[in-house]
Amino acid sequence: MTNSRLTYREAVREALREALARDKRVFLMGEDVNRYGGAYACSLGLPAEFGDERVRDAPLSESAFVGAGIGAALGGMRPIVEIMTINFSLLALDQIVNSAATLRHMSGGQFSVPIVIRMATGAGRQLAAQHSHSLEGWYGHIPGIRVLAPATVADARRMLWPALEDPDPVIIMEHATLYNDEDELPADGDMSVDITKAATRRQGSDVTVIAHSACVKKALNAAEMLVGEGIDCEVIDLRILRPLDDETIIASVRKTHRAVVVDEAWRSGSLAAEISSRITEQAFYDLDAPVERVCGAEVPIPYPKHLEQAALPQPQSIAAAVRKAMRR
Amino acid sequence: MRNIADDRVHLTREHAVELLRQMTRVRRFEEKCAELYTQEKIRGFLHLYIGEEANAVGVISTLTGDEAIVATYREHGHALVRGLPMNEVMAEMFGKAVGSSRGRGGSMHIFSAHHRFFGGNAIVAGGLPLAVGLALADKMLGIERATCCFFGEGAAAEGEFHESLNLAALWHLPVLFVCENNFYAMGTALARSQSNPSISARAAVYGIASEAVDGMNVVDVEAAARRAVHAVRRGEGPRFIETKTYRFRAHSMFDPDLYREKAEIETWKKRDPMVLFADWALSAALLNLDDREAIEADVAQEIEAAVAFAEAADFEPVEDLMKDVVSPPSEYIR
Amino acid sequence: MTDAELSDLVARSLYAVAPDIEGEPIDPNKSFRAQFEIDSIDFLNFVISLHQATGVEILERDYPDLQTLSGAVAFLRQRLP
Amino acid sequence: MIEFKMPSLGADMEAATLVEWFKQPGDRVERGDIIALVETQKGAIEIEVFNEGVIGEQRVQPGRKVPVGTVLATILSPAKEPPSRPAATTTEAIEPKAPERRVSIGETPALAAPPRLRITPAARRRSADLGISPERLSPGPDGIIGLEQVPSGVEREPGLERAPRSRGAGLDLDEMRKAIGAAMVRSHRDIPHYWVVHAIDATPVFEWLEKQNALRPIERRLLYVAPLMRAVALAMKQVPELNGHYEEGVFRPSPAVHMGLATALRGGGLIAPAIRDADSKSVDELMSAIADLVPRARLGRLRSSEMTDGTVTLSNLGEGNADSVFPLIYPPQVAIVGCGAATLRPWIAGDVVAVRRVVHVTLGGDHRVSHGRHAAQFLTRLSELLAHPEAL
Repeated sequence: MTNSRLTYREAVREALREALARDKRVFLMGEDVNRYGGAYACSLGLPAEFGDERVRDAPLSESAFVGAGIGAALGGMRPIVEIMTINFSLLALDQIVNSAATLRHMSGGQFSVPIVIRMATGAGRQLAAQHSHSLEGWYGHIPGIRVLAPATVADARRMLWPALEDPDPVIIMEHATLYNDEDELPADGDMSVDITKAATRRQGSDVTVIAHSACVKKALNAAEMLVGEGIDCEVIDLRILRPLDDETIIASVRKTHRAVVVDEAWRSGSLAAEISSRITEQAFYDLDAPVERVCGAEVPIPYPKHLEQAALPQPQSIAAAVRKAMRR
Repeated sequence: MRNIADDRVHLTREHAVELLRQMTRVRRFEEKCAELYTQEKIRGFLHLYIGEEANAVGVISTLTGDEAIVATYREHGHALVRGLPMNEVMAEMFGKAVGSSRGRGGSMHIFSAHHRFFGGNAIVAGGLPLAVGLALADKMLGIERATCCFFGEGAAAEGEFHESLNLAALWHLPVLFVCENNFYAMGTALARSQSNPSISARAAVYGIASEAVDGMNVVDVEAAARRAVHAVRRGEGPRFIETKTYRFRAHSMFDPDLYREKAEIETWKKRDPMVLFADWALSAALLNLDDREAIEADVAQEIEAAVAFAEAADFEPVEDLMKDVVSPPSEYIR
Repeated sequence: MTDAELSDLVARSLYAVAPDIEGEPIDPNKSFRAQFEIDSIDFLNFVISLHQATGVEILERDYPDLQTLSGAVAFLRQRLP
Repeated sequence: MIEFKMPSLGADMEAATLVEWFKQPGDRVERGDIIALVETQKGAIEIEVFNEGVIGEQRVQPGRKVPVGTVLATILSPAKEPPSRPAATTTEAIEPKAPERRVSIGETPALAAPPRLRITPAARRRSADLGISPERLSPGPDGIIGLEQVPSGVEREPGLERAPRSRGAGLDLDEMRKAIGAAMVRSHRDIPHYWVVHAIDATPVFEWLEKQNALRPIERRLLYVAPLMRAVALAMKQVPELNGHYEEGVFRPSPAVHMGLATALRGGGLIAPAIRDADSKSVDELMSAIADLVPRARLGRLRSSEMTDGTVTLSNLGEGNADSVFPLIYPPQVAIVGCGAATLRPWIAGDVVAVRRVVHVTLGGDHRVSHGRHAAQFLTRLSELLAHPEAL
């Protein structure tokens, strides 16, 4: 048994391949998933293996093909719908919020919608204000769906199958800057992952840094920067944006007494706001400093690199927030 | 001044030079952009219009300067033809503060209030409802002019396309819809995404007079646009033009173009709109070879100056990051 | 430390635990209890205050020596190096 | 909109003078915030709010005496009602009429909140666990008390109080005596008292204290009143008929023992602020609470809840020479424990006469609620508890 080195992109592709191979009901549908190979090349090569029916190009009709995915799930299929970017998912928001998330409840539990919707999210590639946003917090607001945010190659590889096993809609957020990340995975090791638990990526005793998606790496970088200053950060990768794993977060804060929440999205009404609020609700008397937040600047993402980077959380700004929490 | 009420194309020597000059500006500008992209001067997505120049040039030559244009993320050509200074467009590609959108938008989001150029929309079909609204405003304010909306055939799959056409027809609004059908919505061929490959037929079902033309022939495009825009201005409601065209380049810079046959691309390149028009105009003695050389020399100079201008310009300081999210209080409408 | 300084220190310690008498003159030979109704709680706080200001260890059996201003000054003079 | 009224801080309080506002129009207030200082017959008391919101209008200005129930200020719910502009001060003193007014939509400038101890929740909890009053901790260089500023090994650190804030008004001793007089008149008139006295050998307590204090650093030394209060609280738990409030013909026993401690004020006067949950506090915690409460009582810096929460009162004359005391119950309570001085007396121990430190403990009870048997139960239990102070 040897380890294989693969990129996040390849990990997503392998996960798709596994799903398509394991279950005949699974099919992939979305814009440019077939001939083009996927906007982020995640499905490159899959049409040759599984055919045009199961790797299905859809017209630029987000509302219709996401809705059709929901219908197909109701009808007994296990669709994986790819939306090119989270900004485009707004065109399908009606189907996701008003249908996928509500059908189970408003039918009194008669129907479930076992659909998986994948989309690329996030900034960092100078794609300006209509291709760069982090709206996953909005999805995290909606009851009736599960929202996953794989931050590592391993999670990108492992989260799809349990997502398909979930009888309810699951949205997988893939940060567009992660696709080229590389890591080693056991070639045929354990592929299971618990899609209800956050992951502690670094143990520490002084402050809990809570991040997700592309910000996990930045948080880990910040943690390394702070070692020299004698600050020992614990870094939690949320992984699941809905429902949030309060237990892991609160247990860590109880230990460290300090929390910094990192979120690429805008601060107001953000996931970071929710997490901060839960910490104060559940661990107020354990806190030795106000909960700090490092969020995206409240501006549509600008095109020039220096402004875009200035608008996003960075290891330096995370480190600064940690120092503040430490009252240094 | 051309008579804007005249449906015919008056191909004077002057006008022919102008058509070729505009197509050349767009073509050479974008070729330069591709180069600058590889040098990392331009970043983000860069969607080139090369091959499709006849559409913007043909249509926009029929519009008055105050008639609004709504375009897509493949809009450098439309901006230049509309009259946005090349310096500012190039500076925008660089993300510089003197760019037409202060550098905030980049390639996909070129805007100019002065030129009534409403961008620069990177959400497919996102511009159609805006154009309908601009036309609605004109109608309600009693201003007799057209609003011109460019989009690709990929947009015809979106709900917003259908909803907008219906609204424009229902309310009899002065919109000229121009569908630049280059046969590929990113990597998806028309036949793989449309049950009925005729886009203009869709407009017809909403009761909008529509016409399909050869988008590689600038004279045909201009003639069709002239007829349509005059009808719109006369208050006959919206019109729809489908131009059949082709992009010679891939969808964006980072596109291996796996979905098109090389032979297909070569076949279309034989119908290069610049070559087609120049050859025809030369043979009709509307132009001579010197004209063509002079145009190329002028354009090269303009581009060189634009690159120098963009290079020399400053980036906006980081302290200004939060600018222009909402209006400053002094601009509040009272 | 001179006796005047010690006297000042004792007075300040007393005022600190009973700010409502701050500034009132202290009869050096009359017990604090008799003068100011200093009770056991005030007195304990006063002793703690003296200890913290001077570092001098004070045992319970020393308490009787500290009941008056002059007694406290004498006690400190003896214990301070 | 909520009307914040002059609270009734005791059955005997009829009116009070507003001394100082701590919150201004536009300030946010939360349940439990101290909003103002009022001068009652019993001294200056900080009064707290029980709603959250934003201070709208202050209807009473400092210096004015108003009856209980007078609207002092309005509190607006934070989101819905922006505060109106402060209205002019009413001039009617005792019976202010709420002026007719419309709530106008406007904004009041946010005024700076009064200074408050800047301490983190974790530090506050740890200091409470250790029995350290946060006021005694020195903040870090940023002015904040965090976990780092709380000593981890020491259990209690009594010491110098921080310099108290100026009271804003002197104790009105005459008013206070009048109030005590009124309460005692009512107590004497309305409560059918009975008293039961029991002599208790407190020698073990003093011996235990001596040993304890010899081992303890000066800051952690105990006073006799601490184990005494602990024993009284535990004994009270055994006899619910003695612990609670009697109001409007109904007795409501209290599940917890909130122990009023009769505290003599310099220059005369008596006040009995309560230590909450005295039955669940250790001797050390009680010592810490007493050391905190008594100086504050003398400064008139009490929370209103401390004036009203007591369910039973302890009156300890331990420092004087009186043999015993027959105290009057503080209404609406139903019992009071009076302890005479602990003095050396001949004592029959087995079949020999020994010299012991003896205290006469009196239980005064309300006959409407309890009778002699209850008192005897209590005193017997108390005696047992004081025999084994190490077990307290």
